[in-house]
Amino acid sequence: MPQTTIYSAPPNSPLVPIPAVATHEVARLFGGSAALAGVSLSVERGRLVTLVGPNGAGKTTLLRILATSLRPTFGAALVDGIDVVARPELVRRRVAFLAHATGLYDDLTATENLRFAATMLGRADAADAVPATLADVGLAADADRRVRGFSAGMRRRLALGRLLLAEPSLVLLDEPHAALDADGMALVDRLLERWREGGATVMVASHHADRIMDLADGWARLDGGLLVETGGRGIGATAPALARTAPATAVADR
Amino acid sequence: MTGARADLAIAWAIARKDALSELRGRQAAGSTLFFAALVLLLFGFALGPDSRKLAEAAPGLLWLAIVFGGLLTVARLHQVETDDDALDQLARYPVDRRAIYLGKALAGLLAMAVLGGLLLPVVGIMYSVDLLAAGPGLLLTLLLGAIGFAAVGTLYAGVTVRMRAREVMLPLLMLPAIAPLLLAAVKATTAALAGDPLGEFWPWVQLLAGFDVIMLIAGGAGYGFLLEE
Amino acid sequence: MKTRILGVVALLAVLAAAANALFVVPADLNQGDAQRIMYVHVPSAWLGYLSGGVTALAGIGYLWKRDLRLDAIALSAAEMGVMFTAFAIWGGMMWARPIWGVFWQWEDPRLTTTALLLALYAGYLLFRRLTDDPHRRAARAAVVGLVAAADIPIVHFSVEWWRGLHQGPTIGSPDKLLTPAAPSQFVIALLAMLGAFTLAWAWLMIRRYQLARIQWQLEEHGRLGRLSAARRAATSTSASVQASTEGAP
Amino acid sequence: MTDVWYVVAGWVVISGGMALYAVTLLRRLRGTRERSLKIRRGAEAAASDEGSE
Repeated sequence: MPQTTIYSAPPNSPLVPIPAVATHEVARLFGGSAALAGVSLSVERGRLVTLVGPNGAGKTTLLRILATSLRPTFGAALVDGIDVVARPELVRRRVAFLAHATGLYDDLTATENLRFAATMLGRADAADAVPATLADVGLAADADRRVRGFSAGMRRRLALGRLLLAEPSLVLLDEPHAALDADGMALVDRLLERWREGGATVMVASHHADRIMDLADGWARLDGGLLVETGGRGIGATAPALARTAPATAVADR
Repeated sequence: MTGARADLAIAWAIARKDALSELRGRQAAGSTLFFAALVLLLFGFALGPDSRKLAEAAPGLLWLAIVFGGLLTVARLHQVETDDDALDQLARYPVDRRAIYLGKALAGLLAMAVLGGLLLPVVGIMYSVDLLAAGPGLLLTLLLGAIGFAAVGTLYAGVTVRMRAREVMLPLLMLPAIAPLLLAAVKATTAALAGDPLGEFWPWVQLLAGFDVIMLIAGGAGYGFLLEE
Repeated sequence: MKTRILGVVALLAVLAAAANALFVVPADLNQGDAQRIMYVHVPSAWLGYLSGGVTALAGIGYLWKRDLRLDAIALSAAEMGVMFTAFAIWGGMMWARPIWGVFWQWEDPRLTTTALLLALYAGYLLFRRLTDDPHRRAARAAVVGLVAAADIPIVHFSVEWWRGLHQGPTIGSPDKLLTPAAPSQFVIALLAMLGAFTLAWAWLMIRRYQLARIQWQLEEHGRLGRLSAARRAATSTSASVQASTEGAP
Repeated sequence: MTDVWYVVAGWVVISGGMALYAVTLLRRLRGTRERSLKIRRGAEAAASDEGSE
């Protein structure tokens, strides 16, 4: 049923000039403050990259824009060359996003939550896929319990399971380690490996930089809503223009 | 491939999930019903003990109680989605926005139909109205009214869901918009209860159906824009 | 400048048409002087409905083109709509009292429809005030305006039927009661008022739109200012790749 | 004869209301334009300062 063809050409192929993620001066304001103040970066296909930086650096905002959950106030963002504002429906087929909030329904059981997600993702094989996924994320024993009684870590595991039901070419993870125990963190690492082997591009925003760094190809540091530093392979800044933001000329018409 | 069938399956999945949540979180649904019944009781006090007058006013009171209860119902159905930012997640699924709207509206319709169905006997008993005589016509009116209310309510609940002061804004936007629905439903109910002596029942039912169709189209076209942030 | 000319013309037109309607045209044989309210009531009602239509169309246009200028048109028209429907209701009440003996006649479909139109567009304006982000506000307002516009014909139908499907109207509608002493003069005076009010409406629309646009530019200026402030704050505190290129053209 | 007073009330409120709205609108427009122009002059001044440095 999924209409997507997963594009998994080797990351270094010269035939793949379109980056998995490209943003141009993308910015988002919330009321009086700029959560993201203009970031231009590009991520190569098939790479696993991390976004690091303190709280309020703009990591979550950037991921939410790429996931089509937030419109940028200024600038543009492309996923696989597709504009997230102009054609969000095409972007959604390619992206899987683990948000900070788990987006689960409290009064449904773990199985019901995943089966709902499977239907929404167009999986015809939900009956087999859901129990397998629950086992994958270590929730097989809690399959028929309502999510209301779950701990924060269990909710996160379930949200990770929902992510596994999708077949994305770009995976966006916002603090995947939050609320997880050592076992859960190891699960995240396993999943990261799995996506990488499947050829998907992965962007992870994380405080646990040390934990991710060994796995990641490259990294970018955000601070105060700006891209301040990139390193490693697969991710880079694309526009240095920072001094260009002159105030808008206010026009008085007749 | 089978786009329409897939969309219907999605809409059904959304409605089913909402219905399950409603059934399991019974307190909220139950208090809405209690509230609507209370409204009916207070109307009785407001209009005085004259039972003939009450029986005459019964269709109008029934529909006002449905409207008040329905306002709470459609707001609650969207509240389920905001508890854990599920609406955000719902909007990210690669599905047609119209299917999401249809699903939420279907859930609203189910809840409204149950509310109306349970209020009917209350009205029958409290205002001594003979419901059985008017059976099928009454049920048809109830169904069409519930569809229209769910169509508008789902859209406006989506408009106000992440807003400041949404408790005020939802009724404020919605009550004028459903005025024709209220009018037609009350008229059809009155006609059905009286055995339709003037042949007025069908025109009003047609008007209700027209309202339902127009609002479903407007809702399907508009709902997708509400999921943006 | 052109707008100023339009304003002067509109003002003169309203004054001339008003003088004609109040002092030149003879009173109605049936209704007497009370009928003169029609000269302001009818144009107000027309402009109320016109504004509603413009709000809905501009909203749909916004959803299609994503151009905030269309949203500014929708906002301006909605404000006009609230004002003119309020005028229409006031005029209707002032007419109904001497003729029907009551301020409010529930059975008159026009009065009731107009009241609902007022409620719908007042809600629309209130709703806009409570949302900040310009595009989110524009999109949601457009949906509200669309539903309101879809509602109006149904409201009109339902209230029309409400009077009774099979009896004729118990109380005549305004035009049936009219028996002008000088029919052609009456029609010309009404058309003149309609034209003059429409000119005034157009002028108000343009001015309101200009205000909305300048306000939007100020908002946008504030947004860009906050953005630059955030950039300055971030670059001054951290030695960065991008900071080293600051000053590049 | 009291009819006339209803006519007067109708006309005065409608034409007066329209005039009041127009005047308020023009005043708001002038105020907003001045704010906008001030910002523009400020920006131009800042730009020419930078140029002279």
